[in-house]
Amino acid sequence: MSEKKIKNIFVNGPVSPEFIANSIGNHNTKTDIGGHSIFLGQVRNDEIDGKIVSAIAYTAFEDLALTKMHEIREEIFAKYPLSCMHIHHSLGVIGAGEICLFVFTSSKHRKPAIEACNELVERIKSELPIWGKEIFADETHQWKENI
Amino acid sequence: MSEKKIKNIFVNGPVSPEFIANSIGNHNTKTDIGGHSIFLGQVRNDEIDGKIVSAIAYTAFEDLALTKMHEIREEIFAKYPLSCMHIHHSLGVIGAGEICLFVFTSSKHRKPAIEACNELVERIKSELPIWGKEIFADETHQWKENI
Amino acid sequence: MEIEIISFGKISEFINNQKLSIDVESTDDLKTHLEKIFPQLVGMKYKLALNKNIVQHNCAIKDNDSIAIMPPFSGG
Amino acid sequence: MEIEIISFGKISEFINNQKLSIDVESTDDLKTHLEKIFPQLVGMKYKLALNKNIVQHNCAIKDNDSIAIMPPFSGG
Repeated sequence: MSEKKIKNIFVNGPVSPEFIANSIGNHNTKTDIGGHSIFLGQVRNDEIDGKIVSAIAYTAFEDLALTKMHEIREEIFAKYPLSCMHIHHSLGVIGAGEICLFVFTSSKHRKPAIEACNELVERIKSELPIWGKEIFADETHQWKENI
Repeated sequence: MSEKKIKNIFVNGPVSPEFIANSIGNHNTKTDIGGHSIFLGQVRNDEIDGKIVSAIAYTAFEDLALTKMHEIREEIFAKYPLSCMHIHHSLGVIGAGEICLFVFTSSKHRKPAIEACNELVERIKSELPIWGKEIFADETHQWKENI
Repeated sequence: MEIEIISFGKISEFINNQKLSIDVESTDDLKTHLEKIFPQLVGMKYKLALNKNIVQHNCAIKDNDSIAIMPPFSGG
Repeated sequence: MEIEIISFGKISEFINNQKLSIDVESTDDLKTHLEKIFPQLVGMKYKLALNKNIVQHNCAIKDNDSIAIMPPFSGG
């Protein structure tokens, strides 16, 4: 693994559209980029046994998650010719309709960005120690499980 | 084909990050959406025979492009369980580093949005009558070819 | 008969949009004719659209039809 | 010896973060012990992390080690 600094991926609260716009806009000086691929996870108001999810409260084992994300980042950079990779995941209570995950990859030609983005989303969901507690309108809850 | 109105996809000039943010933000009332997939095409300053591309001027056979895009849209909606699909393509002169294509799909679970977005990008590039003229710093040009 | 010619992309650099008085029966006939008067088309990949429909196989042409001459697409 | 226990997700609802005075040699020993004192763990899928490394196979445990007990991940 390289000596690169471990980057934080966690943000408190939802990822705002303005944050995303800003992140996109920051790439307009990188004129060797031809394609950006973005995935956004949004909290759904699922109905479970007649109750509606109004929010998800995210917690993480942050140290371990950041170390693991660093490994994943290095592996994806080694596998695909990417110009940039940015990952942001929410912690805390995220309401239905709000964005909780922002994965953003860029490359000269479109395919590496698209494939890396997809692979990152899969690995973030399966390998990072993050937990979502689905909070119902009546303040009961259940723990989300990724399937 | 359905009777739905043919939507315009063309915008004059680059797609701005603020426009993208606005489009993302408009989905926060659609609380059955769990994943958004976005592809952005950005103009590259490629070097061709020692000359640097400073911009691409896009023109289209607009009527035919919109009719074809309508067909593609209907086919993709029939193939994938999508909540939303938004396509914007620039016309006119787009400088290196600026965004000329914005494809945005949303679905309950992530996979349909991701797959539909990829398929849309491929079809837009191969099936829409749009042409890019690469303009060099010295004001000479060459016509872009999608490979 | 008279047909309308519209051209795009690099083809628009040597074929202007124009009315053409010509006697052709089909898009294949028209191609042969176009390649005679615009030899730059020979060996170039291009497609025709007849009244805003992409021509997939030989089609009949009528008076006042509109024909688009299109080089390979390069959007996105 | 003394080890530190930290727990996450739904497991944090019945196992508090705590110091545990216990004699175990390995993570497999510890699992057996934990499932005895916290029977809710039995039949639940969970992973351990030893000093912030996910335990893939049985590992030795030393005094003052920190052990995380983690239910299936559900980020994103």
